[in-house]
Amino acid sequence: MTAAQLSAARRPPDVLGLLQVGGVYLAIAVILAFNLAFTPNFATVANLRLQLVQVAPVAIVAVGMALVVATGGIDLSVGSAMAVSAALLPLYIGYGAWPAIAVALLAGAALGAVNGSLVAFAGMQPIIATLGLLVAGRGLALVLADGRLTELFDPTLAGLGNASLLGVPISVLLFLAVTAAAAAAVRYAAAGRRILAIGGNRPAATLAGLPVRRTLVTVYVLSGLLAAAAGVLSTARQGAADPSFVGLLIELSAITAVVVGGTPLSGGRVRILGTLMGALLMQLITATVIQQNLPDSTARMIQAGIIIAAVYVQRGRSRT
Amino acid sequence: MTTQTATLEVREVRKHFAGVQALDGVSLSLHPGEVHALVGENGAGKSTLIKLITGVHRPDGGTVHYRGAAVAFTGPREAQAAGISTIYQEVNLVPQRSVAGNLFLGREPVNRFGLIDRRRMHREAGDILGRYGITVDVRSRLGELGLGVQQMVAVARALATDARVVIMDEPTSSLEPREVDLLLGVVDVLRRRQVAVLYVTHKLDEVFRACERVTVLRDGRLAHTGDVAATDRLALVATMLGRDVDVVRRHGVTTFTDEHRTAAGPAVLRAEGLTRAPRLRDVSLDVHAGEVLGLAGLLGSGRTETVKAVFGAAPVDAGTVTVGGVTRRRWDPAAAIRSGLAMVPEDRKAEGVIPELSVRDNIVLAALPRLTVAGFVSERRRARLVDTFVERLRIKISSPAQKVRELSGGNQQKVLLARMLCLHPKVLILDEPTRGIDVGAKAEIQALIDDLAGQGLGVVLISSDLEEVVEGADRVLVLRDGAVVGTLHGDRITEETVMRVIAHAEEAP
Amino acid sequence: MTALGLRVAVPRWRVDRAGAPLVLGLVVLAGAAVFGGSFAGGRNLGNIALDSSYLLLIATGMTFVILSGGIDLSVGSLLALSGVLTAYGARWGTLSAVALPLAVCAAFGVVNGLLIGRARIAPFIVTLATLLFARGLAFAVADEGNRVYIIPAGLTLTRLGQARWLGLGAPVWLALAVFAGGLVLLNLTRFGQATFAVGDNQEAAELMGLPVARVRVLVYVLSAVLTGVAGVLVAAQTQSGLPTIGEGRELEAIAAVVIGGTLLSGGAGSLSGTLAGVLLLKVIQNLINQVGTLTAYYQQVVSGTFLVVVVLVQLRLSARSARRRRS
Amino acid sequence: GDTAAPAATGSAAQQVQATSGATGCTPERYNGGVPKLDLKSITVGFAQSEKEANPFRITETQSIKDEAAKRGIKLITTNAQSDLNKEIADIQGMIAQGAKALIISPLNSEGLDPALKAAQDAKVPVMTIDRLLTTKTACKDYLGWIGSDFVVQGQRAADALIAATGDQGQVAILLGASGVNVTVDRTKGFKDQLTAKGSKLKIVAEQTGDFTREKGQKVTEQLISANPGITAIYAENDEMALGAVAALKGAGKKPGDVKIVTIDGTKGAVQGILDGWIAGVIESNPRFGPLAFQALEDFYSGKGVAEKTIISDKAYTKDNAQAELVNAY
Ligand SMILES: Nc1ncnc2c1ncn2[C@@H]1O[C@H](COP(=O)(O)OP(=O)(O)OP(=O)(O)O)[C@@H](O)[C@H]1O
Ligand SMILES: Nc1ncnc2c1ncn2[C@@H]1O[C@H](COP(=O)(O)OP(=O)(O)OP(=O)(O)O)[C@@H](O)[C@H]1O
Ligand SMILES: [Mg+2]
Ligand SMILES: [Mg+2]
Repeated sequence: MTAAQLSAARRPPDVLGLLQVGGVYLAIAVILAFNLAFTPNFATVANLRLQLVQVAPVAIVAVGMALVVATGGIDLSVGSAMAVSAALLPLYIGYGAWPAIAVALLAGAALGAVNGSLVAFAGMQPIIATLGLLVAGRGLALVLADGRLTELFDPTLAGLGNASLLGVPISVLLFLAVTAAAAAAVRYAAAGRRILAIGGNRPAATLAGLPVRRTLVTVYVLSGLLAAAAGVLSTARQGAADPSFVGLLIELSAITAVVVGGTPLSGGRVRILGTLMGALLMQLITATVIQQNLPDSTARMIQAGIIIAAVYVQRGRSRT
Repeated sequence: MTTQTATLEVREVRKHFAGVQALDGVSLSLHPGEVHALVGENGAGKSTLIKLITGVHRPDGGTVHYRGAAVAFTGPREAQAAGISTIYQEVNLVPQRSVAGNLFLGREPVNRFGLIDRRRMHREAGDILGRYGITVDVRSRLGELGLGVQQMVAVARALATDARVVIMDEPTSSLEPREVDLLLGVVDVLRRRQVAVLYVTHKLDEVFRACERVTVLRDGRLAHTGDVAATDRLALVATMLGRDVDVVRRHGVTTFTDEHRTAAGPAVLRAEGLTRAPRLRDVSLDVHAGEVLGLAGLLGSGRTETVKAVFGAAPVDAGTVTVGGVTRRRWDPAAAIRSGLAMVPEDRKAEGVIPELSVRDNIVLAALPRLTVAGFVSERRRARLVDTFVERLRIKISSPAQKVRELSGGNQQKVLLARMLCLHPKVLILDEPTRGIDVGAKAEIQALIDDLAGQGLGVVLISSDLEEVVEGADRVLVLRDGAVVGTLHGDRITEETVMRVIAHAEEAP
Repeated sequence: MTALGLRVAVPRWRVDRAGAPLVLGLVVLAGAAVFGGSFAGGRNLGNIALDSSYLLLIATGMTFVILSGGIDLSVGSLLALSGVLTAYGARWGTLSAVALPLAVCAAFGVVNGLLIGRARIAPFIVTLATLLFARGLAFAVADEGNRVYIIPAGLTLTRLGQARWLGLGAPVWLALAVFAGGLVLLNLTRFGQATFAVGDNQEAAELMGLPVARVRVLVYVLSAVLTGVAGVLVAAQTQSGLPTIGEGRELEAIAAVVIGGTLLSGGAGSLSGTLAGVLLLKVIQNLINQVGTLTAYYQQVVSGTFLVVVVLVQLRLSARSARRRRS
Repeated sequence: GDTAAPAATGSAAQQVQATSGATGCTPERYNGGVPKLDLKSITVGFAQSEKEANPFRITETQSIKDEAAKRGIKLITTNAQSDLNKEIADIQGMIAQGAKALIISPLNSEGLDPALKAAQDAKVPVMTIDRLLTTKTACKDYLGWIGSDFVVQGQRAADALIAATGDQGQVAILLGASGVNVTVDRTKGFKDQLTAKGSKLKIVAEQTGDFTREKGQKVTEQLISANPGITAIYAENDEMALGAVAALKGAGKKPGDVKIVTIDGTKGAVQGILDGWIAGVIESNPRFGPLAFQALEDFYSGKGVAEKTIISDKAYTKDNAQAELVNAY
């Protein structure tokens, strides 16, 4: 927090102010408008549905990440948690889809618990603690799966990946539910206050008697759990568990979504809905790039431009 | 005096923050060789005025003139380069650098290759601090030292440059009488060197001791400017508070009751043999219900260290803490709070407020478990609690949803007090509770302490304002170098005896 | 993140210069004991040194960035871009082969720095964008990877890249020289002190009148240029510029810096720690490679776990020595 | 020349289609002379380049291991996980560990110079498989090379797609990982062949699927959403093709609606032919073990090794898929 920021942060609500809050919304609007004008077959229900289905894993991971970031931490191991959960599914699918999913989710939570303990009890910097699991977790997944992709033909799992409820894909319902739950928790629950207090001023939170360590562990467990859920979803949709590639580099997408959505990495503040929008924005950019058939190099450069533009507009709010 | 050209002049400045008109057409002029006091209640706009002058904030209207020309500094750097040296409110230094590093940051002595001459830097730093009676190792990390030393470093830093204008925003809020004397001595030197000094303080004594002129701000407006000599102390307070002189006279400004209670109730808090090498040496204390225990001592004498140990916020090598007859096994603040202790820390910025959270959330933070139904915070109960304390402590906010970082320093302090009070503790530890708090609020807080003690609460009070300890405490424990060197009871509690015990421990009764 | 005075419940991310080198010493000893000559042999140590030199260059710049309270994710991509541009520029001789990538990298550093220091966008996001952009540009220059530019064998640059002196390759010496320069810059100049201050407490640094924005721009330029140098060396070594290299290098560099005891939140740390961190990472990698029987997957499990264990041990050691120092 | 294949396993092994360049590389000639050793008594190192995540790499590594075991040769292996620096370090590490001969599967045609240099210094011969070190000299920087001709694979894929579509419709290309010469060659061969044949197939999109199933699926989903007119897909490996199949299924297409031609020859893809989703698969045979060790044996025995050995790859079609399924990997 800088002095200049002190002056910039609070202005009387005006158009500019609204725009600052919603840089990500503006960016989404612009990119939608562009696609409506220039991308053939964009304005179809099927296409909308596709984008939502594709964004589901990232969105779920990003919500967990947002909570971690709110405590002033970061979780680089989410991709590996996805891989571990994917690797476990084929091993336990023999006991039925639900037990297998339960095992996968548990494993994600366990990885989160390791992260959380390293951060909360051993006092390790989050980026290093989770970097360790980023490497080791992926290795573990590959060991479990013997490095191979395994196809899965379980109907329950397939349903999870592709079926709909009342016309809305289950994966979409899932990430909407996760987002809503997280938003409610942050806004109304005591846990949400604790998370923000710890991220805002950890010594102060400790002195106020908050259960700092327990809260930190819980948050990392949640992040691991959500990542595992995303791993299950990805696997279900693909019809195959692919521990070497599932969730690769998703930590960067998730963190981008969080930051683009208006949450500063310094902790103490969080925007759950903004995070969801950030994920959606990144998805729309990817979709545009592919549907416009841009070459790989151009695509990356355009992505870079849009990210900066979206964050620049709302920079008064999201600097670290 | 006003006929002489002003070094610095502020004309009709205005500044608006969300929901608050922090400054509304304030003018002020500073002349060479003049020490100008700036006073007012918490949130009156003093710090904002300073920040407008040095370019931290941009004014909404009005102008700043410096040495005859209109200026608009883009930041503290420019102001400093132009010869305006400022000590901002709250210690604004870099805690992980050394003391010497902080003193010289940005103007380190260099050798002929343009490289920093560390040896010279350390030597000069030692010399400079020595002049202020500070004998710390200049290579130690600033953050490891007490707040008082840090404040002195900030002062020394600001005065180490050749400035035409020196602005000090509550420089003495965490200083001991000894350091205050030193500082006022330096101010005198500045005056003789024809430097213009703007001096913000809540300690009216200092206004009358050191300043020629005084400007009073109230709710962002200029309430009074005039020569100190022609100003009556009560009238000054009345102007600040916006109340009638008579009302103020009738109620007085210090609100501690005069008589000292004798410990009647049972000991609610008993700490024994607290030891933490090398800072705490076998400190024992007990607090009875309805008693105010004062801790006195010089900077770094270990008062903060003691109460932190009691509260479980600092590790100890040995010692026990018993609250309400139960010896605490876990050594962390959460357990301490559960056992009935509460503590308001001395460093509100680093250890107190959660800047990004609202006033509301900051107040109820520690009380959350009691406001929670099935994991969700009960909106109704929270609102009631917050309203009660905002009113009781007269916290000046635009709404309970306002972020704490937007509050003035004094109001932040009240928020912290409210946070601990709403826990209904058995023992309340207050480490510098009135630091940076205006006279009105100070009186309120003192009355509150009295009131709470009257209701059977045990209070541990630390204050660098010796008068406050003397008047407020029923019993005073004097610390030196991390050990108890004396206890004073009843009538023996006077500023003089306390000072004597500090100076010559052996004379303690 | 100021933690004035509070001595408990602050995360134990204190800096200690003794931790990382101590652990490094232990690991090297263990390696020598278990693997003997194949680890401690001159050739293997030379390889470790060479392998470390690129990382040391990048991590030196990264240390400045992290100390200033920032982070630079773009270094991996810049490494590739620099390599591609080196090879591209080599057609006009050594001078252009070196000047072109360094100039472009410096430009990237300036953009990073301005967006972070002046426009005040979060460093993570800015450098993430440059990560994408630089990689895209590298691919664009290499015609989507369809063209691989080769550095002619006779070029001075190639000879430089492969020269040896006292048994160590030129990159090693260059990296050491840069590192020494970094030590001076960080510890003995006002810029270095300002870097610490900005990362420690930016608000205070501003109020103390430091040129905060300028410092922040400069650290990113430094990081980008040093990465550029590493890219030139890699290209000179491999005689070609590949747009695909360097992925994940940023995390490796950050890990090295943090293992070296520098706080990710800025303000405290040391370059010597970074050197220890770099060597530690590379020695571990090398040791794991020595265990020929580990499959690649187990290698990952082991190296991830090792990373965590090393940092844990280091934390313990530094906590203890900090305690001892104080009493 | 082709030797008759004895059994199912035999027909799966690599067959030499042609050799080219100088022949007869022996220890005396290799880079100014290296020690002549007994292959049975030395340690051989194998450097794998990419994760053993897809069937191609799994089979490649397994084939090397099996052959070493069969010949009773001590083998150490590494995997660079697609990281060039790691591959260099891997190779250097194996030399340090005492490997006296190396088989490497280069991650890229360029960039391994430090590793090759280390091998030269240690007088360790390096046999390369799969990807060719284009700018290096055989029998000097490396011993020789065994592999497929990726450009030809692309050409054969084009032929197969022309046949499957009746030479009309819109094609989407799922490119391999960017900046890898396999991608470049397979794309070049495919496009050149379309031009050469004067094909009427129209390429409407080319997007990278990074050789993975997940990206193959996601990209295909986006492409068919934007271009419902796509009737053919050329996938540069089987994994992406299988991802594309998943995408088509998800979009409610029927087998055969979109013709897919792919390269590799994995079981999954050949099964895809049987299921009607895939129109044709061009094989890229990863079973390098026998030929690679044969090359080392020829080297040390003085028989000599050829500069380039190009293997013959099969093609799987509807007609032979059922019979050849056992040979797919
Ligand atoms: N950055 C800001 N954003 C919003 N409001 C602010 C900000 N800074 C100050 N204010 C408001 O402006 C008013 C004046 O604050 P200021 O800090 O100048 O008071 P002060 O006179 O220095 O008080 P104190 O004696 O407590 O330090 C207060 O109501 C405060 O809440
Ligand atoms: N004048 C000084 N000389 C040397 N060291 C000092 C001085 N003042 C404070 N310190 C150091 O700062 C630390 C602060 O101690 P502590 O906070 O417990 O004391 P305190 O009595 O509360 O003083 P403060 O008013 O500074 O908070 C001490 O351990 C001491 O080492
Ligand atoms: Mg103030
Ligand atoms: Mg104190």
